Amino acid sequence: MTTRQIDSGMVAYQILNEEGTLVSNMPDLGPAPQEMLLKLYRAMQLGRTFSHKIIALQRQGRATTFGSLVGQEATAVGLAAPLRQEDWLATSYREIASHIWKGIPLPTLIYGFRGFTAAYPPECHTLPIQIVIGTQMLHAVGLAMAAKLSGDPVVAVGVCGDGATSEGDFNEALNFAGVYQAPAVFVVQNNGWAISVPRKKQSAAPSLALRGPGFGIPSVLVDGNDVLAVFEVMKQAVEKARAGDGPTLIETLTYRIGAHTTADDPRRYRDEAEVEAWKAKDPIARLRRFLLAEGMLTEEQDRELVAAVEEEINQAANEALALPPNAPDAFFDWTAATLTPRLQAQRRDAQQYAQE
Amino acid sequence: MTTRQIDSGMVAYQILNEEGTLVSNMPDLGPAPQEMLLKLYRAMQLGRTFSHKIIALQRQGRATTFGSLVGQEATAVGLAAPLRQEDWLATSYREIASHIWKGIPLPTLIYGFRGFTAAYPPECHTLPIQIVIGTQMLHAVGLAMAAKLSGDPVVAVGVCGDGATSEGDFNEALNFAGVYQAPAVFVVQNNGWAISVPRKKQSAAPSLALRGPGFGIPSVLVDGNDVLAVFEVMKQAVEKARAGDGPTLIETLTYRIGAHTTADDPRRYRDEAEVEAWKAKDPIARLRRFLLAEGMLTEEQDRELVAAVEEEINQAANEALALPPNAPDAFFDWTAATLTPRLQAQRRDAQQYAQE
Amino acid sequence: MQMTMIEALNNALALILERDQRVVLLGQDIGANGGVFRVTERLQERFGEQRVFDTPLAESAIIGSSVGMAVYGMRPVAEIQFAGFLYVGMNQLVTQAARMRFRSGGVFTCPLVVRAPYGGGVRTPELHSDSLEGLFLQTPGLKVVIPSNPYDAKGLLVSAVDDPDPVVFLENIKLYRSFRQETPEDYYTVPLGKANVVQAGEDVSLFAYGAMVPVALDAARQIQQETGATVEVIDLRTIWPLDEEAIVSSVSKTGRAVVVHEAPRAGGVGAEIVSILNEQCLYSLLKPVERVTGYDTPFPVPGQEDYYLPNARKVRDAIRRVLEP
Amino acid sequence: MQMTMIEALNNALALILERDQRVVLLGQDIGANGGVFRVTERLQERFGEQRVFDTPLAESAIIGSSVGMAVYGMRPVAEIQFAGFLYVGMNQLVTQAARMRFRSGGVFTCPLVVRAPYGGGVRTPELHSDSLEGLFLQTPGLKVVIPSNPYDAKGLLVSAVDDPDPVVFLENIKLYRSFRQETPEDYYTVPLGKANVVQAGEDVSLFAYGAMVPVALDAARQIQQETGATVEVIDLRTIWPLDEEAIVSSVSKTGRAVVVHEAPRAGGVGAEIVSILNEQCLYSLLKPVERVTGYDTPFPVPGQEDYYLPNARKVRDAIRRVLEP
Amino acid sequence: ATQSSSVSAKTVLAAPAVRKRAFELHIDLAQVPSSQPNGRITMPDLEAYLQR
Ligand SMILES: Cc1ncc(C[n+]2csc(CCOP(=O)(O)OP(=O)(O)O)c2C)c(N)n1
Ligand SMILES: Cc1ncc(C[n+]2csc(CCOP(=O)(O)OP(=O)(O)O)c2C)c(N)n1
Ligand SMILES: [Mg+2]
Ligand SMILES: [Mg+2]
Ligand SMILES: [Mg+2]
Repeated sequence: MTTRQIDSGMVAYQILNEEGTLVSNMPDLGPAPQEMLLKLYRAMQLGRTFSHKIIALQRQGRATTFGSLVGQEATAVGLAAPLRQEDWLATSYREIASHIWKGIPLPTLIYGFRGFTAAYPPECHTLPIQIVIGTQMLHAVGLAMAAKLSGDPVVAVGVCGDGATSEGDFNEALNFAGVYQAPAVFVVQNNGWAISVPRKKQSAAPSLALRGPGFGIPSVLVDGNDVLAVFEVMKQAVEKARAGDGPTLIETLTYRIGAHTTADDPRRYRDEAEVEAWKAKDPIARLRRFLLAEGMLTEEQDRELVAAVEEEINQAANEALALPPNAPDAFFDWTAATLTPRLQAQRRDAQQYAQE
Repeated sequence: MTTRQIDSGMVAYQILNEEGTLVSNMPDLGPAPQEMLLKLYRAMQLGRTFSHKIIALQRQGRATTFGSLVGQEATAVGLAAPLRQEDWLATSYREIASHIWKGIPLPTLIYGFRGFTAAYPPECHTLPIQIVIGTQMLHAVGLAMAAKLSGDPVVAVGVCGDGATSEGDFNEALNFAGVYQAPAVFVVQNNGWAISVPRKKQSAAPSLALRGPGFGIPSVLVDGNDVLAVFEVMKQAVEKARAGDGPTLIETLTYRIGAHTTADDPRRYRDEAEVEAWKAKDPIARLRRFLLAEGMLTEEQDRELVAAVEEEINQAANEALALPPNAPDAFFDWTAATLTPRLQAQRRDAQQYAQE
Repeated sequence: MQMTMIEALNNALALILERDQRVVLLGQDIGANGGVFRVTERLQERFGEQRVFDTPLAESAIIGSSVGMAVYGMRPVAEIQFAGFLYVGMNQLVTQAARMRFRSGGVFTCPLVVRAPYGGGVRTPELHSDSLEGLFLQTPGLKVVIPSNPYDAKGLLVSAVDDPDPVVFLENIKLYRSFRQETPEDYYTVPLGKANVVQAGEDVSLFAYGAMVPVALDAARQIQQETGATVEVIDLRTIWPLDEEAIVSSVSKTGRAVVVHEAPRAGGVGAEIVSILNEQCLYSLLKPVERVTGYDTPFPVPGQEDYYLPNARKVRDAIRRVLEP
Repeated sequence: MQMTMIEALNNALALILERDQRVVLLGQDIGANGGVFRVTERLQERFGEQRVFDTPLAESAIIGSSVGMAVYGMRPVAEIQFAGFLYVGMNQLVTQAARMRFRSGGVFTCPLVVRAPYGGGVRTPELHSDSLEGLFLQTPGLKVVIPSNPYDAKGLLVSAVDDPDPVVFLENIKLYRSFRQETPEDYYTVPLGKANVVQAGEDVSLFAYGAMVPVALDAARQIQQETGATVEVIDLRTIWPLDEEAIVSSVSKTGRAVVVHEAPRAGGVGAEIVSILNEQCLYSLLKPVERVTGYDTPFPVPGQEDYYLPNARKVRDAIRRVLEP
Repeated sequence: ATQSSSVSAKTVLAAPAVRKRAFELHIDLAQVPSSQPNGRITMPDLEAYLQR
């Protein structure tokens, strides 16, 4: 497969169908394909369990607002898996599974959702999750431009949701990347909804991948619940970018099974039937079926894996919950490299009231 | 012709070719086609003469910065001619010929270029020229949405340059119009340059009209130096919008023969040969040839027409130059409907210093 | 009827939609979802999708298209989901909405209301708590309104929609449901540009708005208990234009003043109030005016916001300092 | 060498490009065209299109991509063609560039310089003259620098590029070519955050920056001639953070102060200076501090700007009022 | 005001309201004893001086 311009029929590219049957060639998964398949599977399980855990913590008042990851694990994992450590990742809040793959420690991530500032290891080349919808796409472009200007074989990936495509910044990002032929890959996680706004009310375009050609950028529409298809399309786009052949736009068709965030009640605006229909396309179940059918995983091993993943998340949560909060005045240090006398005085004021 | 999706060969739609020969069917110019042709011709001459006049005034220190209209008269006139008075027009600074057609009095326009605030007759439904590139496209969308919501058979037209298509607002405007199926028509005057940045460095897209499909908006590429083609394409788009069939994006291929503005020196960045090549495609010469060949205009009549146009512009300029400046404190009145005591005091201060 | 601020705002919007056919409501998730805080709850159901509609996720387009609608003759009331995202639409707000009258020489106007929730203390993600009102002092042509209670919220919103010029209407998230107040269901207005003396006092003037009004009242109570001094608490209600008369007349009497706001200190509303006092009643001042505000840092993450925000203790201490001879 | 401010800035950029391979220049028309004011004249020719390049017409993208480049380790110097268009990129500037260090807990930084011309008196179209510096007092994380002369312009720009955090560098159009000044061709810096006492004096402190510095000096000269009073003229140079020590120490001595800026009055730099004086040397103040500023209206069209801008007469009259007993 | 009184006024620390009161009462603030560590004249200081 070469990265393909989306066709007018707009059939999403698929490798593993809803039943877990291969419908295209298996992608090149490197020297140890089976291990890689299990790694992808485990990463998806990790993402889902992480999501459940934070939502549980949130209900207990021990975590802040959190957006469910459930249903979108194939996209989040599939987009991260083909990246090298030195490749950059700039995402929104719904790609925690990508951050996990990229190496951000679980306790760091959980600490962030406790409502603290979490310092990512800089060598993971992953920007903090972005709240201002769409803005990170321009950061990805800048990172990619810098890599190209520096002659580094480094790619930058920008990830956003379907709603983000309506923002000026998303479109400006495509245009800049096209003009500079920046080694950037843009992934739109089209999960059907932007809070309560359905995809079809977000844009009159039949596909968001259609945005690419208007900026001279090749585009691909891919089944976002098929981790192999996302992996393959992403790998090709990343290799293309790394080879100096410019940016790609990828739309992944997936679905937000959960609420938008812990603050949201989707029953107000969407039909349960739609959710049920999408549950049948579950990305994890799909790969599990394949692995079981191929004999790469037994039911027994699967149970063990799920238990191990839960254990890992619980342990990470305990670790994160045991971490001390940010110092009360820490935010002063992050405002500027050096503090003016005025900010020093304000910091003393904050310290004093924090002690009382 | 139905408004056509641009094809991949991207041949601009043309009716009157560079030699002034009809290459497609003559559009429906209404009950008096010959008069309409002459009216279009005269309007283009008026635009060009207006441009020359303001640049001359600017050189004499009697006008402020001005962007040449020369070479783009077919687009500016062709886009305005199919509009009704109640249709709205939101343009940048390079569409003065459109404003003239829409009924803004010449002295009002010239007064504006003296550096004063010029009040357009409100019934002309024409917004003041826009300086912040791209922003007016969203105003056109809002006007169109309002027309639709009000059930009025009114269309709103947004016009911008090729450079403007890189701004977030341009793209957000297309998206909004698509979503609401607003009765809007977007015209991109692609004059090859955004100050010193050539079109090909503005976007990697082979055509800016390609932007449309990414927002679900049908698009047309038209020869912007062919007033008949622009008229025809525009007429269809306006009728389609008025009929409730949604927005259209039109890219007009034209060329900025003059400097960007009176403050610009294009010799720094562009080749004279390119300018010469485009002069051969001059929109006014083209229609003149046709009119002469068809016997609708004699050389004699043409000279008279040009002289009359010059006379009209000179008289308007004299009138505009004789108008009193805005009152020194007029800008206070335009800040808010009612002035607070603070603004009243500031206004007295301004008045006092203006008198000294 | 006893209403929360959410209910009062919802009631006001329903009333406005009913009274004035030119009014339309637009914004992200304001339709079926009723807005992320439910301010527009059931309004789409009741008034239809022509009057109350969801928009794509684009703040510049929400404000920019509202400018067009306002020029056409409608009265758009646009919701920006959180005030922090006003930055995304800042250009349309400041150079377009605020200047339509100006740029057209008075020919076109822009009677637009931009509503947005803001304010700290509710453990929201970044940019959800930022206070932007101070910014708008430097952007002429806009009015800025911040109510502190349900009654005012309704009356001020009605006035904002009736205003012939653009109004930024900021709603403090913490106040949304924190208490109920008797609020008439019928039409009434609270005038823009007029501050409200919430509590009269003789010894010190305390200026606040939004969620800082209850904080100010709390501090004032403590001071009175502890020192017997009486504090005049003034709810600014309209941030721009400020009610200079109310500000100056109070301090002319008390000679002492404290200003409280959540926004950063530098160049904020507090700075302008200090400047007004400097210009109009400096000779009444017995002590430096105190500013109890957010620090000059970005608004921090949930786990740190309590260390950032003004609170009754900080205000009380400031009043005490101001009350010293 | 005698240089105009344009030449000094061009010289600074060439020096910076030469010294630091991480530096890139980007912006609209800065390449072959050398920038609409020629600040980047010949730099693309000399340093190549990898170091100095034109961008598409998109301010948000210019700033947003610069954020990415800065995080990567480059030192982008982005030109916004006129400061008024910063509104278009305001979100990337305020919520992203200014907060990269903050959001990442200090892991990533954003050493970015955003240059933009601004200022009135040159008969430009709308939004070309607007002064936005006052806005940035309410947007923590940014430094704001405004030079008043070629020597400072060069030294401050070098410092801005060396700074580890984002700096907004505003260049007054009227000063661009209005005079030449001896300016070394070699490397030197003028520190950020330090005001400059342009002229010492005993009777009144006069604060200004950018094109208001010559206006202030003119007024100071008139005052001295007419009354014999000596005026201490202080060029702020860095608008944020303000050099509070310099401000306070001058007024502690003179007891009288006037602040001048082109930006609107409300919540502007003048307001913050008044507030600093209120807080730190109210007991030295003999008269209300005067603010001579743009009015609280949008910047008007060319034909009216003379009625809007501060000038030496207005400043002189303010000084006179302040000098009264 | 005479040159000397304005010079002394400048060296004295006092709130603007205190200065105004002193001005109205023709009192040279330099003569008023201060209760404050930095020598600032407060309103009570001024009143005490009047009662002397
Ligand atoms: C600029 C901006 N506007 C509004 C919001 C509020 N908001 C948070 S998430 C969201 C919907 C995002 O939808 P989408 O891009 O599809 O991402 P998803 O949540 O579906 O992953 C909105 C409107 C925001 N965070 N930023
Ligand atoms: C938002 C914004 N950025 C920059 C400018 C400065 N500027 C004025 S005209 C122009 C080029 C516009 O090019 P284009 O859109 O192609 O229109 P044209 O001048 O060719 O008609 C630029 C960059 C501006 N006016 N507004
Ligand atoms: Mg979505
Ligand atoms: Mg934008
Ligand atoms: Mg152009």
